[in-house]
Amino acid sequence: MTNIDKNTTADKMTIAGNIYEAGNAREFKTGDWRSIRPKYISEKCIQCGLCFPVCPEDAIPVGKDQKRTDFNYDYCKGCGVCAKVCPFGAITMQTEDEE
Amino acid sequence: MAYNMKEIVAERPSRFTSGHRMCAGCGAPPVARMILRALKPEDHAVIANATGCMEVSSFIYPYTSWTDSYIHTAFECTAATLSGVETAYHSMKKQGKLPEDNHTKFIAFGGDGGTYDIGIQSLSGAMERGHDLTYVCYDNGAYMNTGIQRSSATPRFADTTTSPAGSVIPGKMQSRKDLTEIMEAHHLPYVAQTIAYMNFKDLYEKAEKAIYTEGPTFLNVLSPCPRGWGYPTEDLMQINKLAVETCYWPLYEVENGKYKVNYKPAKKLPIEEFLKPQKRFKHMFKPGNEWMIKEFQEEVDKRWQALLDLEEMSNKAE
Amino acid sequence: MSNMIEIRWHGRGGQGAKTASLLLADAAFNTGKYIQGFPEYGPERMGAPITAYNRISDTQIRIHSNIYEPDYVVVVDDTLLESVDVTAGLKKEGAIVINTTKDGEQLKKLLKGYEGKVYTIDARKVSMETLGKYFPNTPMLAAIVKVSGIMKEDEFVKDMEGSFKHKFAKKPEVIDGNMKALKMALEEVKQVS
Amino acid sequence: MKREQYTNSFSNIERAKIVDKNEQKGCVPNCAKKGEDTMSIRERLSGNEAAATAMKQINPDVVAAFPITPSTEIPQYFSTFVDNGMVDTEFIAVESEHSAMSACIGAEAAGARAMTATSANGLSLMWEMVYIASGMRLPIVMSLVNRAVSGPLNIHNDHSDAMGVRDSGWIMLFSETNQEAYDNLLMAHRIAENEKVQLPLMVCQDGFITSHSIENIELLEDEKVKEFVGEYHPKHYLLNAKEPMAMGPMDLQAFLFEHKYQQAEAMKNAKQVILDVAKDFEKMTGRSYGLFEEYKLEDADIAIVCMNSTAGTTKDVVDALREQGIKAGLLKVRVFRPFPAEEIAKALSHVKAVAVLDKADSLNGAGGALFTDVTSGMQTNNVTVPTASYIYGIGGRDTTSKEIESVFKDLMKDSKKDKIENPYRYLGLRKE
Repeated sequence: MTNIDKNTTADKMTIAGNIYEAGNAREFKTGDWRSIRPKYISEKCIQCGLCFPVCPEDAIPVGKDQKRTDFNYDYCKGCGVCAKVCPFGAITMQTEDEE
Repeated sequence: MAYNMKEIVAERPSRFTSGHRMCAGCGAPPVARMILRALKPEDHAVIANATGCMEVSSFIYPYTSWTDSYIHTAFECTAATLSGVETAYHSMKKQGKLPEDNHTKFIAFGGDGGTYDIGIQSLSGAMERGHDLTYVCYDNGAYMNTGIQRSSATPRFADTTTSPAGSVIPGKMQSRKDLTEIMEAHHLPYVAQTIAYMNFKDLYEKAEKAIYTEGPTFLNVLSPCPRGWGYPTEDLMQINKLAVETCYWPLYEVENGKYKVNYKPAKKLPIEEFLKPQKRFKHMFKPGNEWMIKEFQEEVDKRWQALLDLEEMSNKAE
Repeated sequence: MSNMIEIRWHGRGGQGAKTASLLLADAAFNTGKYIQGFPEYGPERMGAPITAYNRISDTQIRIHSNIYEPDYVVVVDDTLLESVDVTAGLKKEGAIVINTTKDGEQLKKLLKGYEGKVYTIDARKVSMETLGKYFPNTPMLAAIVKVSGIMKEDEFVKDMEGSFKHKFAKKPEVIDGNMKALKMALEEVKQVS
Repeated sequence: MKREQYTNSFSNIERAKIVDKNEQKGCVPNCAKKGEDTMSIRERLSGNEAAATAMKQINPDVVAAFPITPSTEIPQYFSTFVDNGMVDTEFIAVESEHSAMSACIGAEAAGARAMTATSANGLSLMWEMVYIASGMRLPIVMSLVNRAVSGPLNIHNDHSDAMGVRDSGWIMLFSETNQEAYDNLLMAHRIAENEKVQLPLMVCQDGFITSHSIENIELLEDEKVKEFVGEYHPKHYLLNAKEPMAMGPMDLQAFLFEHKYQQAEAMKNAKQVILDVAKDFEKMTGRSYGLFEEYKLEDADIAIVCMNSTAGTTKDVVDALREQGIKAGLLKVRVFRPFPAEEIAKALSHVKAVAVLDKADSLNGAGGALFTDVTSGMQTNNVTVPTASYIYGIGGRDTTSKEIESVFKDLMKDSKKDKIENPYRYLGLRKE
């Protein structure tokens, strides 16, 4: 867990802005950038995989079984690329408040 | 490993994590992620990154999206910086200062600004010196980080903030620099041009070849920018497709001088198909500007034919 | 620095005046002296007049400026006498050594009435007879050592034999010629006024 | 950027000499003769040879450099060492100085020891990366052979290149002689790599005046140097596969200020570390170094403050004046960054007039950079001594004993007044 923030004093900060926990950006959630969200309709999904690699945010979890699950809304920015590449209507874009 | 997209995504966790701050729908992260998936899971990598969109949004202190070692120094010297890292690796390996089992690969990422323009001297120098590294240019056709100024990778007639489509000068008047050919002129063991298309197969396979070919290798990857090009974010993959199907961005590779065009559209689409969805080319479709589309098409045809000729010649030669 | 000797070399780019000043520094160094050897820098090209300097002392040399009032001047190429004021600042209790076949009278005119001692040596003759080629360095080096007395002749000869043996390790044939040149020059150098 | 390349002094001969001597003896030039104290080796080398020899004995992992007069000989000699297998170093013949510093940054960040050498416009081209090297806290060591920065083009010595990077966060050591250039380089890594410091360091010497002048020098044996310099084991480095790390972030308003403060602290720490390392060095060599050298300053009425080779000439003049009963003295600055403001002020507090000699003009209409640092140091430490700034030796203009003497003569007049007149002066300039 990165313990550096706006209140960290100079003596507690890593020098030169080095970071020794590679990949710690996972702690930085970008989900709140979203104005519209993808909805995953698993019944329609045939696990073709077309959407797996296109997500800029890596917000489509894919298990060892090579099957995807619902979106990781902590990071999804709602770009809609995934919905557009799905030929089966298994992903629809809707406003944040829609159910 | 033979490319099976689902298997690779499932087996090889992303080495470019969530939590970066690129624009929604940016074309670069899927490219970077798939290129890094071409690394053997057991291999360590040092990534060097030129100042640009990707750098300022993937490592904002104290958060980094890179799970491998990463260094950013400046805009124009990414190749030189990485050449120093690579040389240190060989020197320390030679002297037994690194563990035997330390296998490190070296990959640079730069935008077209940091690669085609301000960084070309450093790139040319590092490539000529023969360092064992892979340089990846993610080409989004302008200086997007500073707000869409024209670069030498910007296509002709494009409307940018330093080549605005005006009443006298209708956008950028010069054609795109062909960096892939400039890199090939360095006689590198492997040079390729690719894009995220058709399940990323072409991208992945070229990345794997580039990373695991000894010596300096170069990948030029077209990486659309919804903001700079002016298309709806969700159309990313469609734009990629059109870039290839119109032969605006041919997929090809050069291995030790031998050209291979990896994809030849059965029916080459007219360039309008690629230009139309993008606001930066909007003015080309105004009545009276038909000549612009015509000339753009001629340029695309000329370069496509030249590429086919090179393929034929380079393979005949023996 | 009363015991310090200052020497100025005049030659043409490519003739090895710089090299000669280095060799002199080396020889003096090897006999235990403190030395400085430095050329005056510029975009020297073949044939252009060049100047090089030596300081030789029994105590540490701290001064870092050019030499304006040398004790000795060495002229490696007498065609310079017309174009360069070779005796500028030269102490009259000092001396000038010139590679030339000219006699005292001819030199008097060229040296604009320099009152100090003038020595000459035909380095070309020495060089041709001993080495079969024109290398003025070795003869001029021997000449200035003899004239300035900065070190004993036998010490000098012994030391040079050592450095030639090292320098020409790969072509021993020339060691002999150079030693001959050295000894011959020590004989040949003569005072003309 | 086009650079004139001049024939370098003796370079071919000396280079050959260094090489075969080393082939013969397997160590530094002219390695210990019989009956000679094996502790140190009596040699004669140019300043560039001395720097190259130090680099050979340090045996860094990577050297990246681009030729530029008058430092060109250093990469020449060094690549000879590399190509003859006399060092473990990998040499990168980069295509520019900008890439030289970039490659050094990459190598040092990777976990290696990296060194380079340059001059004048080469340093100017590097400038961006010079700041990045210190900002990234990488203890790179550079040999800077001082030369005038264009334009107009001039290949000769002054300090405008060094003065141009005086606020770049590098430790800056100046060297009067080839010996000091050599000694400073041998001490460099122990200072730069110290955990309390972690800053890059440059060792300056005067182009041509010392870099191309063959002079006596005492060298150390390879083994002694190896032992003294020690091995480099950075805590964090890119090539550590067990701890991947990221360097060179986008560092925004909330953080850059603190990171710069860390640099400032490191620079302050460097002062004591420099003295500690000098103590160890003296134990080994008998040669003592401080933040600056005081020559007959203790009881001096008038004093000159200067850096690099001019200090030697000044020492001769001081001795000559002392013989005439004039109490002249010298303060030679060795450590210019960190700047020993308090110590210098204290050392000068008793004199009646001071002249600070700057081999570069700040062109600020008020005096040279060293002058500004010295006088502000005196002011903040409540030392009031009439002090004048002398700009001298620009573009290789030779500085003679007579001229140094004239400065002392000026000071004798100045010392009689309570306020110094026209404190911004030129030495050796032609004007009506």
